[in-house]
Amino acid sequence: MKTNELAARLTSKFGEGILGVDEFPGLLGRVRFDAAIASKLFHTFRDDLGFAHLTMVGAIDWIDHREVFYTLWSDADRVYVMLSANLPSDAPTIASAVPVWPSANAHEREAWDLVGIRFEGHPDLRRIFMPEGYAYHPLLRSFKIHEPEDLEVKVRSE
Amino acid sequence: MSGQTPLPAKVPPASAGPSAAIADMPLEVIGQPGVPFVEIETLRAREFIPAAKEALTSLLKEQANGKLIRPVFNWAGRNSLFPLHWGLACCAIEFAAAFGARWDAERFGVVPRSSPRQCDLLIVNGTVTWKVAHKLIALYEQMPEPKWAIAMGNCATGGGPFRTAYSVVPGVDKLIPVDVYIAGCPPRPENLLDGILRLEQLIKERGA
Amino acid sequence: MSTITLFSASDAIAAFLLAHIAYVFPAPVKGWITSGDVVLGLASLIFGVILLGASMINTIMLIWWERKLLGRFMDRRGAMHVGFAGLLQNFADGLKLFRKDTFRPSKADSLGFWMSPTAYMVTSVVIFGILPISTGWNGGSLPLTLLLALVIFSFAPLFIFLGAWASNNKYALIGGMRSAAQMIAYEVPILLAVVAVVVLSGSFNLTTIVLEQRNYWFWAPLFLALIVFLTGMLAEMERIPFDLPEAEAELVEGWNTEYGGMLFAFFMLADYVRYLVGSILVVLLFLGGWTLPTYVPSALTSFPLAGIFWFMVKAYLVFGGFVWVRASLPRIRTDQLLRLGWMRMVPLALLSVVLAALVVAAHCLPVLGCVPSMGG
Amino acid sequence: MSEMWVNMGPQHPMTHGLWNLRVRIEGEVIKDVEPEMGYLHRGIEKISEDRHYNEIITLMDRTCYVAGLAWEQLFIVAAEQALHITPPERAEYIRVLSAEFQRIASHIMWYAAFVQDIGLMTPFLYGMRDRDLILDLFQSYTGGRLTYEYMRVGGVRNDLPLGLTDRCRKVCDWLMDRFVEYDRLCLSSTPFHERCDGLGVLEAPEAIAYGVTGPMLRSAGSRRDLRKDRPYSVYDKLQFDVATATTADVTGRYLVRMEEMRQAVRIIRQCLDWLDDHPGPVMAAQLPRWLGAPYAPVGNEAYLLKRNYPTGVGFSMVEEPHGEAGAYIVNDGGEHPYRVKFRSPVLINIWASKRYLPGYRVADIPPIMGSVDVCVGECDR
Repeated sequence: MKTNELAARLTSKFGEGILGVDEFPGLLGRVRFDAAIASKLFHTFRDDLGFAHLTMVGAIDWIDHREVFYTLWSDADRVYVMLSANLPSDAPTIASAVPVWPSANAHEREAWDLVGIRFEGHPDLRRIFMPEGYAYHPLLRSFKIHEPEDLEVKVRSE
Repeated sequence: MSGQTPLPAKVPPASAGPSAAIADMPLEVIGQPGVPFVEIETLRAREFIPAAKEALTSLLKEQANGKLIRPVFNWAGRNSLFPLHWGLACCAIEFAAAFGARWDAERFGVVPRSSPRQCDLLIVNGTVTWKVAHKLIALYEQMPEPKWAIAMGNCATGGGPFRTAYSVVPGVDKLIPVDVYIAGCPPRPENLLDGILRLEQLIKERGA
Repeated sequence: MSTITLFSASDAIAAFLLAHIAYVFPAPVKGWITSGDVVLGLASLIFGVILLGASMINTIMLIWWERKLLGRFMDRRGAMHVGFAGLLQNFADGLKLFRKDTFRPSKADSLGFWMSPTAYMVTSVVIFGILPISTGWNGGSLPLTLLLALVIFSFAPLFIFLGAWASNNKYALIGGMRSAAQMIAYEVPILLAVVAVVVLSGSFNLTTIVLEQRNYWFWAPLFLALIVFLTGMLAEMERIPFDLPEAEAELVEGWNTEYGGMLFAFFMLADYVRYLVGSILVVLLFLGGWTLPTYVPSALTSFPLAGIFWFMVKAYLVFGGFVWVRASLPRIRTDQLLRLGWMRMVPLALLSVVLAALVVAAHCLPVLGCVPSMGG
Repeated sequence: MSEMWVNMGPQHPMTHGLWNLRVRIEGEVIKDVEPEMGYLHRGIEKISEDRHYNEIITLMDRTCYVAGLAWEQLFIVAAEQALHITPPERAEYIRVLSAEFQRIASHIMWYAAFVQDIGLMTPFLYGMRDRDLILDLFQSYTGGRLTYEYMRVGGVRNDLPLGLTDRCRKVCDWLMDRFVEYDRLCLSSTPFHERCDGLGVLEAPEAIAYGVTGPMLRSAGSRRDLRKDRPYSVYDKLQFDVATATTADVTGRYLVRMEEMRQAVRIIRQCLDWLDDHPGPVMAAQLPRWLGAPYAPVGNEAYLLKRNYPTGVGFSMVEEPHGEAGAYIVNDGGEHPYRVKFRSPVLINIWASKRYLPGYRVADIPPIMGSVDVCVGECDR
């Protein structure tokens, strides 16, 4: 499968939901999609396009918006593809991929913990690395690592 | 023990042995002519109690000054340091290597135990995060006295390369008292053994 | 073999001591002190102290022997810097544990927590006391020594479970339950293997059993029973591959997780006394006790304390075998352990009893020549 | 007995690191598990945003402390892609050589820890002994036993010293003998099979759904190996087989790792032959000036003026000893990466324990979790 083939198939199915399919070094391509069609898109990729492996879910804070990306692997085509969706910074919410790929569970908890993305439909969206009750999402650009933070106080008071 | 009993009619024969002779002889007879050997034996027996008392008193006095038993226990304590068997991060691998065939820390009597109740040495071998901090304190407090702590590696000493990170305790001495710091990232097993030997030296000098 | 026995020696020591102490006291006290009862009492005390000291020193030497042997199996050297070749290492460990804080977790049951290590220790040392080690070292030639030893040996799960329950720790509780299940399961094959020995020797008296082995040691006709007994002893002693109650990988330290300081030292020492007792039982029942084969030159068996010496050599070699097993086998699981016990060991033990009966019968066949002392 | 929750960790001999496995047991049977991570979360992704590219390599060694060179390679592949730099071929071969040696060292470490979990004590010492030989090799050309800081963006820091290839060959021969010994110690013993056969079964479709990778996936019969499927570096020029097993249990994972070590020796021998025949530079000639300096003075304004940063993204997936590790680097043209995201295979492999642990016994947890090969450093990052 080539990148433009993929673009054609996706656009014919989702139309406006697909914002674009870019070339990406080392990957089949990067599919930029609207967060509203996330759930359907995941099912399409797993069931119709054969991307059974979800290898990575991550998030980037671009200050004015946040980006969630998923990388998928297809055993048949031996390629990776990246899905990416932009979310508004004030309400970073997207449908969870756990019903489609159970492996997304830990990844999405990590993305929630570090970047503060809300995954709707996630069975157990708690922090995974930082202690429960920690006030920040440390991988946001606004979080400066040199600043003293109240985690120390919190842990000591426990 | 005063002398209400009458004097014996005859001096017992020497062949009867000291115990038979002493058995039926009042103490006042001793010292009279004719019983020289018995006298010596008895005197020895009589002096035994005050001598023993004095020896015991001086022994207790020395013990109270910490000259007698304490060095023995000090020797025992410093030669049998059981570290807690737990791995935090990178240094745990070198910690394990120190118990491998090449370095073999058991030569010095260092045997890791898994339960903090049976340990006297907490080797903090790696980065301590705030999430694990209170567990580390709990482990340290579960160890019975006397106990020591070694901060192994730069992370435990001062945060190391992760000092600026939001989740890392910059130095384990903020949580528990540390006796020996070992530099290195990670320290080689020799360094760990050297640290343990330095701790032994410290115990010898400072007392437990 | 000299006629001095351990008890006559302690009797002589007691009489000597009392006779000299009696100097100090006036006549009526003197007479009472040197009387037979007091001498007997003191002699028993001395006897006990000697036994205790012997068991402790042997235990500590056994730990040293295991550590050095294990070190060599593992391509390293073991303890070597404290004392010559690390001989003092275990004394240091013991003294250190003696000085450590002895404490009780706040939610632990007080009575059980304190009692179980002590009781475990006492019962273990008592078994050592009643086992004959040579014709002289003989804690009393009771007719049922073997049964008594095995009965006391099987007290252990009770105290272990008590201690495990009392320490109010989940790991300890699981370890205690495993320990109880395993020890009770392996009583049966052990007793059956012992029955084979008893059938062949015709006595429950350990001294008689050893003396019955003057023609041949029992391991040859009772090889099956020996295997069953060794396996059962490994399980009773909770050593790898049957050390599930202390399985370090899943149950931190097993039933002694919450024990530290002196109480832990009690458990540890009692464990090793039990290892010693297990090795001694193997030597007594199957390896001819303190006797050596007749073709061994008499120079090797006629020096003073030769019996004790050869006995201890055998016992330490048997324990070396246990260490070898520890160095080369992984630990198995509880269900597998119980299955092994009930479905393999018990039939084997029954078979060995039958074999023992056949051996006894064979002795009475006219072809082989009847040996009257065999089989009673 | 009623059900109870048992905490296994963070200080527990089973965990081999800082994590906590909460287990709900009924008697000795596991009903449910709940892994808890994050006790070693050191914020490596955040620190990386404040570091120069070559300085992040320092963190990579510490991310996975048993497979430092594999993680260096992971980062380097992504960073070179993000910065549009091509390393010389000799450097690639040295990287593969290092990564494969690291794979053997990591698997031996796994072997040592795993056999200790099932109660075998001696092989732990044997494993540590043989691993030290590989660490000695690393030490002779990188200078470090555990943390190397050896690979650089654009190549490797220094060439191999004289005579190293012959030493490597000797070590390879020694290791091949030792692998036979390891197998004899484990596979020929009945208790080992009693403890390991049929435990922790995770069949391939479930393993894929739960994202499990590496030897755990290959033990279920899958032939997925990124070195074959999506060759990075020079793996497409090297001959090797993908180690697989069919039983999907603990023994299968053991067999896969043992075979992987043998295949790694095979790869190493090819690399050594190539390296002997092809001397050359180990650092790219056309490096950006700010990368050429080994320790760029970050914050120096005069220096910053001369910069000519490319922008780009780098994405790499590497077959690390524990599984598939991934890195995604966003380079916005600054001195430091804008965002670095790593995929840890161990995190997902541990996570899937919710699937493969229930139904077994408490005594089976150490062998099953031991067969996962846990390295908490990369799990928590």
